[in-house]
Amino acid sequence: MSVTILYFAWLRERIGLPRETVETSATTVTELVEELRTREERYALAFSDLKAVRVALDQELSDFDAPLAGVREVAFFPPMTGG
Amino acid sequence: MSVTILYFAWLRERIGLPRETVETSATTVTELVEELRTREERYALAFSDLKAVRVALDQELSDFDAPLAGVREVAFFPPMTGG
Amino acid sequence: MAIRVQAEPFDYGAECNAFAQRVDGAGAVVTFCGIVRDNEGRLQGMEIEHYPGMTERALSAIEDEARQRWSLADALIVHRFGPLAPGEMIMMVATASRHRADAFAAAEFLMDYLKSRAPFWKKEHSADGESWVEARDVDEEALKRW
Amino acid sequence: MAIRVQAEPFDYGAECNAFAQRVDGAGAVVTFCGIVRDNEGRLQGMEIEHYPGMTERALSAIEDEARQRWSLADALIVHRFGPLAPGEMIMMVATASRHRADAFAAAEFLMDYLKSRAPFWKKEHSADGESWVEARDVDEEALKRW
Repeated sequence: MSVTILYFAWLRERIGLPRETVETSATTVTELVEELRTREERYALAFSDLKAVRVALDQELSDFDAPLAGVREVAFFPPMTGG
Repeated sequence: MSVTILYFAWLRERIGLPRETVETSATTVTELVEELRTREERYALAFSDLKAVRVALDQELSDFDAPLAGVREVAFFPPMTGG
Repeated sequence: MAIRVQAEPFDYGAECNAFAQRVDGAGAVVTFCGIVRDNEGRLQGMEIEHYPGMTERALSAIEDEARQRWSLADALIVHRFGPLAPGEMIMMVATASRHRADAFAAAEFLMDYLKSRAPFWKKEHSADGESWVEARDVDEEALKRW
Repeated sequence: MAIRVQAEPFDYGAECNAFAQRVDGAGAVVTFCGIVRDNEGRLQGMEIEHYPGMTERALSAIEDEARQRWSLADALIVHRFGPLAPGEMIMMVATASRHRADAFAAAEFLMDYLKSRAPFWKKEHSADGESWVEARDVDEEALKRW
């Protein structure tokens, strides 16, 4: 399936782009991250410590073990610092 | 001794004046209130329920059993409703 | 730190901006503003009586206590007395701190103490006549948490 | 109820006055304003990144939750993104209620959730270079009390 992936803050900087569309057979966020990690060094680096990464599925905060079925937009970013 | 007494809010209205100076031999606030009560009906009425009355001595909140020695200004008023 | 007890109206927004500007190293500003409620149109007006001299002393003591308990860059209390119309602003407090938790706690503390320990009394005027606002148990209770 | 996510500066005082005026039946207004600290002159500026679309959804959800928990006459959240200079205002919240305890609790709740659950990220620019502001454990801890 085709998924749009968004990156924010230092994840965006390390990976070098704000968004991309990927074809994936991953069924969970964790599987998607594994796929990305194997693509290039910059992905492996960005996802080296998942405790520092948050994920949103279709603009809702979610978990790494959440299923990807039906999801169109996945966003990765560091813990939020609003306010 | 001579003491200035101030009344606020409904105590002022019931007694009919905002301040007066009295000569008293009372040694505590309670004794002063007893003296006032015996003066006139309007005082007895104003001081009929002391749970509804607060007292300040020289502009500091105080208690009815506090000593009056050295005090120049006694104020009686209902519970405060600022804010 | 400033305390103002005045008959004149004040401009809440202008006070907020001036306060925030002079504490810009602080990061967090909290303000509270109390407004005369019209009680669905029944209230015609309000009169606030106070005890000149003691009022300023009580407010200063409350502010000193807040500064001892929390790390505050600044604090402001403005309280009106005299006649007020429905919709008019009665009073405001503002606090500034590096941390929002301190600014919030101090503002709520100032309000709780000001409500029950500063010598102000409110009288309401409505179509039914005049009546002194009674102190609420919940306001006295609120002091116990500090 | 209003939520605004914008690059443009906002006038905190004007927002406070407009908010207080449209809720005058409420009686109690609480506002919070966050200001860019200059860290003793070391900070040159800040850049706030956000996630358009999700930001508005997250703030709406936070506001809905506050309205369910407390009796609010109105609430306002304004949050900037993009470049900000030291001393500039980053964001504000305002709450209005008949009772000050509700207005205070709701404002603090909005701030706690907005801080850790709305998709904003701050980058600081100083003489030493650039760095992303790290989330603080104390902010995550603050959520547990609600």
